[in-house]
Amino acid sequence: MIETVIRKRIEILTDSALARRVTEAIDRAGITGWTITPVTSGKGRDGHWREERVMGTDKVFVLTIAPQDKAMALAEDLAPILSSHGLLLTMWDVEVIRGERF
Amino acid sequence: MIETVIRKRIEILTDSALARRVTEAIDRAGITGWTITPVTSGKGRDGHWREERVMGTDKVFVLTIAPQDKAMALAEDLAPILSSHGLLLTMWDVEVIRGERF
Amino acid sequence: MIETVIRKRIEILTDSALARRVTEAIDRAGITGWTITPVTSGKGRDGHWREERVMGTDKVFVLTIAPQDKAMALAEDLAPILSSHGLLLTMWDVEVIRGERF
Amino acid sequence: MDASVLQTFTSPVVLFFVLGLLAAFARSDLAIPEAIAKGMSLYLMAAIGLKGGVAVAKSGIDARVLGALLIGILASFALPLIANLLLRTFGRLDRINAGAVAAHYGSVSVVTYVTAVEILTGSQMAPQGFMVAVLAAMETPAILTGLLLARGLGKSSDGRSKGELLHEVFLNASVVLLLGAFAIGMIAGPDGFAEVTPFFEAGFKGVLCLFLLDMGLIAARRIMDARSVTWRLAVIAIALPLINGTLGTLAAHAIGLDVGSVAAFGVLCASASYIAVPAAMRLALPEADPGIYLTMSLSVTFPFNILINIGLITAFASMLAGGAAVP
Amino acid sequence: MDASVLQTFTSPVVLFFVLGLLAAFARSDLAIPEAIAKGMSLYLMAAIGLKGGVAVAKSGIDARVLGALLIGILASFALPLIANLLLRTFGRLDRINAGAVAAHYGSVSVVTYVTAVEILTGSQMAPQGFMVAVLAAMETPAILTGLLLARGLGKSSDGRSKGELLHEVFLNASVVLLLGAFAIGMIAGPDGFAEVTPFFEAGFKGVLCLFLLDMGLIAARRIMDARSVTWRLAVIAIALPLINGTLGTLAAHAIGLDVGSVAAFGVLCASASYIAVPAAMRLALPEADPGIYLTMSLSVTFPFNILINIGLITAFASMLAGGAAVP
Amino acid sequence: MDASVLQTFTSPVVLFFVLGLLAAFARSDLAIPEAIAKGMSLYLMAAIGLKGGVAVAKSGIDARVLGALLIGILASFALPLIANLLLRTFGRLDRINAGAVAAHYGSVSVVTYVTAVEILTGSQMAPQGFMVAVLAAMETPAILTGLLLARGLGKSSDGRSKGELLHEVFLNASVVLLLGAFAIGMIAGPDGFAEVTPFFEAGFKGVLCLFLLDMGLIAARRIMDARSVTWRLAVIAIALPLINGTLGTLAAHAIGLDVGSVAAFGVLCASASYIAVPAAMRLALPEADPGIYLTMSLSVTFPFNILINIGLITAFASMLAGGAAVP
Ligand SMILES: Nc1ncnc2c1ncn2[C@@H]1O[C@H](COP(=O)(O)O)[C@@H](O)[C@H]1O
Ligand SMILES: Nc1ncnc2c1ncn2[C@@H]1O[C@H](COP(=O)(O)O)[C@@H](O)[C@H]1O
Ligand SMILES: Nc1ncnc2c1ncn2[C@@H]1O[C@H](COP(=O)(O)O)[C@@H](O)[C@H]1O
Ligand code: NA
Ligand code: NA
Ligand code: NA
Repeated sequence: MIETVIRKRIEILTDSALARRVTEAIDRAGITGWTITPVTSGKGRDGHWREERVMGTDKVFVLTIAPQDKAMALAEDLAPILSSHGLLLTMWDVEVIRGERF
Repeated sequence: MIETVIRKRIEILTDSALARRVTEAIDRAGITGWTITPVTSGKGRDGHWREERVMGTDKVFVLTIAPQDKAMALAEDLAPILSSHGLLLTMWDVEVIRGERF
Repeated sequence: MIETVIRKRIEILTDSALARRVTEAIDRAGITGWTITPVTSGKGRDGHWREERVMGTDKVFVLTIAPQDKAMALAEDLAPILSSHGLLLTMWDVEVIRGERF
Repeated sequence: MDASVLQTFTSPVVLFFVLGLLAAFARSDLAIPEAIAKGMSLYLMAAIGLKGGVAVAKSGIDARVLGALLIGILASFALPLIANLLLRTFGRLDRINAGAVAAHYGSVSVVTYVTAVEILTGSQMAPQGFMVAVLAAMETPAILTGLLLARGLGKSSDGRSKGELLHEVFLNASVVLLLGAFAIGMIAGPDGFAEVTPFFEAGFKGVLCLFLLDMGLIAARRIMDARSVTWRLAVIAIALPLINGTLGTLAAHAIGLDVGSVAAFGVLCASASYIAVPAAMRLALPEADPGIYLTMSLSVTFPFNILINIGLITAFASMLAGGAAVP
Repeated sequence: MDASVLQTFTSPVVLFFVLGLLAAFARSDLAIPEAIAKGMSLYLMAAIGLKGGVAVAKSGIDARVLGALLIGILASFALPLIANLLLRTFGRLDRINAGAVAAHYGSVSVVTYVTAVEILTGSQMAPQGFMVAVLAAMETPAILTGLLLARGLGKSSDGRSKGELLHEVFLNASVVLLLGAFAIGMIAGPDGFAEVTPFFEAGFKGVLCLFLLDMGLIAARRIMDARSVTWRLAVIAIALPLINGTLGTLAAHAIGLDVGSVAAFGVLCASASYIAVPAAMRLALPEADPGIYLTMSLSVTFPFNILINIGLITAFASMLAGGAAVP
Repeated sequence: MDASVLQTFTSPVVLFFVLGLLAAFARSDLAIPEAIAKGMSLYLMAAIGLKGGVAVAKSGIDARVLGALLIGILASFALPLIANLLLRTFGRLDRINAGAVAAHYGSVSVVTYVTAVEILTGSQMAPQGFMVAVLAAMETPAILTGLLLARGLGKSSDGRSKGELLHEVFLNASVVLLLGAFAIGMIAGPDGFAEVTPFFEAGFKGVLCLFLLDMGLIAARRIMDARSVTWRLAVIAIALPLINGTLGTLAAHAIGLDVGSVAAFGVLCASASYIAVPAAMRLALPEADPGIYLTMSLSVTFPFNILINIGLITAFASMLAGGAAVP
């Protein structure tokens, strides 16, 4: 029977222009890594947008797996700019194998 | 200490041709927004498919964050066409910051 | 009121060159299907990488929905190669509609 | 007939298609990124639209043009009826799937048409420019017939009105781009077109090569994964292009078109859509199985048309025109 | 004046832009994959950079070139002040958003410039090659003025130093590619450029057609979803290109440039950035609303410039040059 | 020698590579979308395959061709042995990583070859068309040697048979496309190729410019993030192209090839794969560290070959041919 441990999975939707701000915060929180996945389009209070990479207003998901405490540190770190920078942050518990890596 | 609230995260895998059907249902349920992410390929009972954007049979993920009641309303709304339209719907609880937005 | 059942959602980050190894394992575990989504870039212990499809070192997410037992069988099957092949596996419980399909 | 067929097999365009088929059957991982494939398909449609519009700007619109448009629209409405009959009887398909497949065979394949034009031009039988307008006109009527066959006059399954659906169908990307570029070609005329010739004309054949390479890969991969297509359906996917091609060639000959346009019209009737119609079917008949209609049109009919039927139709059109088979 | 305007409307380049607008307004699903759009934009910038560099390699650098660079940089620094005034008073915008919008109108739009060059060349008034260097020089100064207007001399909201920000702004992709290709054109010279002419010159106009098709689609779709743009802001988005275009044309005429370069400089001043500046604003002023600045620059000013203002500015420049309106 | 080196540095192709390096080192955000990069790489392989096939259709296959193929295959099998020795001793690498790196240096880099051909052609020393077949033949044998060195004759770590693996390796995209296009070129011949010349020939050099821009960006970014490459490995990544290039040039001269083909063969031996082999290593040796083999081949050897070694090898081949250094 393999062993799994519980970690937080955090996903942050951000303008791609601001992705480096987010990944720097992840590095600051001492988390081991992150992964960026593409986003096609979306709708929020600002109305609908589409793939707008040409205009630099496209978005990406930054996701990271971290232990509870570091995840909280990251959320605290990002909280002040969530609204001003239009970030969307969700997190939940996941099971991971090889938990010592995160 | 920042405060988080619990919301449902719903992800719906759909043919891109049908994505507008899904986002209209999200709007009807009174949910504030949605995000579409790309899908590369997959396998289900119909056999394997690949990136087939040329043929209009490619798929996307539509994801939305909503309070429990609206999430359920959305699921009820989509339930009748899930099978006929070949949609795949999963949902789970997530923590969000700035919960008043959803 | 629609009925939902609980299933495991498993997401595996893998080099795209190795994706077939993973999907074959999913098929072996008797799971009904899987979906592949693209990944843009990431950082782990190996340093930062970017879209490197030209060089065959790009990555993808393979995700699959399965009942608890099959999910565990899959995790057992993949465990020995997780480290050697640099895979990252997370899983969590989700609610699905039309649960008989999974 | 042999000459046309041979002509086909030394054309780089067709050879790249064959390369795609072989690579996929050998399970090579060769693949064209989807954004590139989509971009090439937009390029091809813009280019043939422009060229057709410029040609019509030169030649003007006359009774022959209107006649060709008319039989094109009629064919697109009517051909699904033949397909439906075969599919319901010999093919043993249910009503929904038969209607969906039938719509594909009434509509047309842009790439089949373009390949035929390249081959015809190589044999000094270039079709008239207005045939591009005929191509565009034939894309959508078949969708209506297919829907009527599948569902009668009722509402669609998810309660959307027919009006909304038709809007989506008639403004689909390929119709808009083809007709838009056609109009631009007519407005800009030969002079305006001259400025963009290096891009839209000189590059055309090369892009078509790479696009057909991709089509070969997709067609072969799809048939290897196919589950829903029975041998009966495969037979129909070969019979329909033969039947429709013959009928189309005869009709175009009857209204007095030149030999190249006759062959081109035959190819249009013989071809089956695999872009506009599948997308429309996902919207309008989501219960129909794409495994059936895509595999039939893309993996059986399309290769059959490219590799064999274009040659046959060309030879038949030449014969009707009283000539011997092409040199 | 009418002639220039007509000239505009039979150019395939502009017609494809109109097709994009119409298709989006009719809610067609026509779309260009984003990777293709990005690729075309890189191609266009590399091509105009190269061409400009080769032209300067031939003509050399003289006082006229330096003069043009100087007024370009000055204009980019100063024009946001006019915009800011209008936006804060008549436009009723707050300080942050006014500064962000103002930066767009001081900077330039590469595609507007390129379209103007095509139209001017079609009227035998091709601007000088060094204008590409002016274009590149005008991209970024406006960003500084906009930031100062929005935020004064303080730190940015997320505590990053201005230095870091400037690094990101000045090394943005389009500046680097434009100036890099310009330098390559100067080093390789006419001989080196000859080898790559078929790709970078022959294909240019065709690529521009497809790129403007995409811009039309995006501009129209954005305005249909727009919420934040009031009628006051829409008026400003038309007034600014008229004002800035007039000022720019006069300034360039005053320093004695040829008529084509005068018109090109007028168009540069009239144009509003929708690539480099929005990206910089997301970094530097994330609180500003992209719904305002993108819709104004992309969906109002850009089409106004392409369809009308390039013609007006050309006619004005011809008038200043003492000639009658262009034939 | 200086002349060849200078020739290198005024070629737009090389200048775009340098631009990419500089932009990445300056931390600009310039980037080519991956779909475009992939599309360009497919285009380049199809184009050189076609050109080579057409050339062989003209010249026929003779003993010289077979000789070149033979030494190519031998070199690809044997060169990893030299690399492995250096890596295990001076480089201090473990067995798995040494084998993986060695495979890269036995195999070849398509883009290095193509760049060399452009530079050689510019100096009136175009290599023979059949060298494309040699290129394709050299891609995979080195993978076998590398695997044997890393793992001996045993099974792969995840229990897959060698047969399955070889299938994946030998049908990898670049081999299939190169050889397929080569065959199409041979079948279609000069006449068939003429139709697609504007696309595959005229655009070639321009596409190569943009592709090398991307390679420069990727190579420089990778080296800035690199952690696993020691100074010892960096030295080896410079020494190997010098050693292999010298051996290859001598061997090709010995079998009596013309000076252009001798230099081209030298470059093939000097070059290290960064497409086919890395993908094969992820499958076959997933435990090996891509941070080592990609950084060595892509960020050290590739730029060294493009900027310096092609010039050196050309001069050496000219010297062997008894001529003075190229004019
Ligand atoms: N903590 C993490 N959270 C999310 N993704 C990660 C994390 N660690 C590693 N990754 C991803 O896994 C890849 C390989 O990581 P590694 O094996 O540590 O080099 C990275 O490139 C990231 O995309
Ligand atoms: N409830 C939601 N669920 C999922 N995504 C959302 C939601 N609300 C907003 N978004 C995403 O966040 C982006 C910005 O939202 P907003 O800040 O409300 O304009 C949108 O374009 C969507 O992609
Ligand atoms: N168990 C599963 N896990 C993840 N994705 C699935 C699963 N089953 C089906 N899918 C996805 O849903 C699509 C349609 O499935 P189906 O309706 O079974 O043909 C497939 O192509 C997959 O992308
Ligand atoms: Na048809
Ligand atoms: Na301006
Ligand atoms: Na080598």
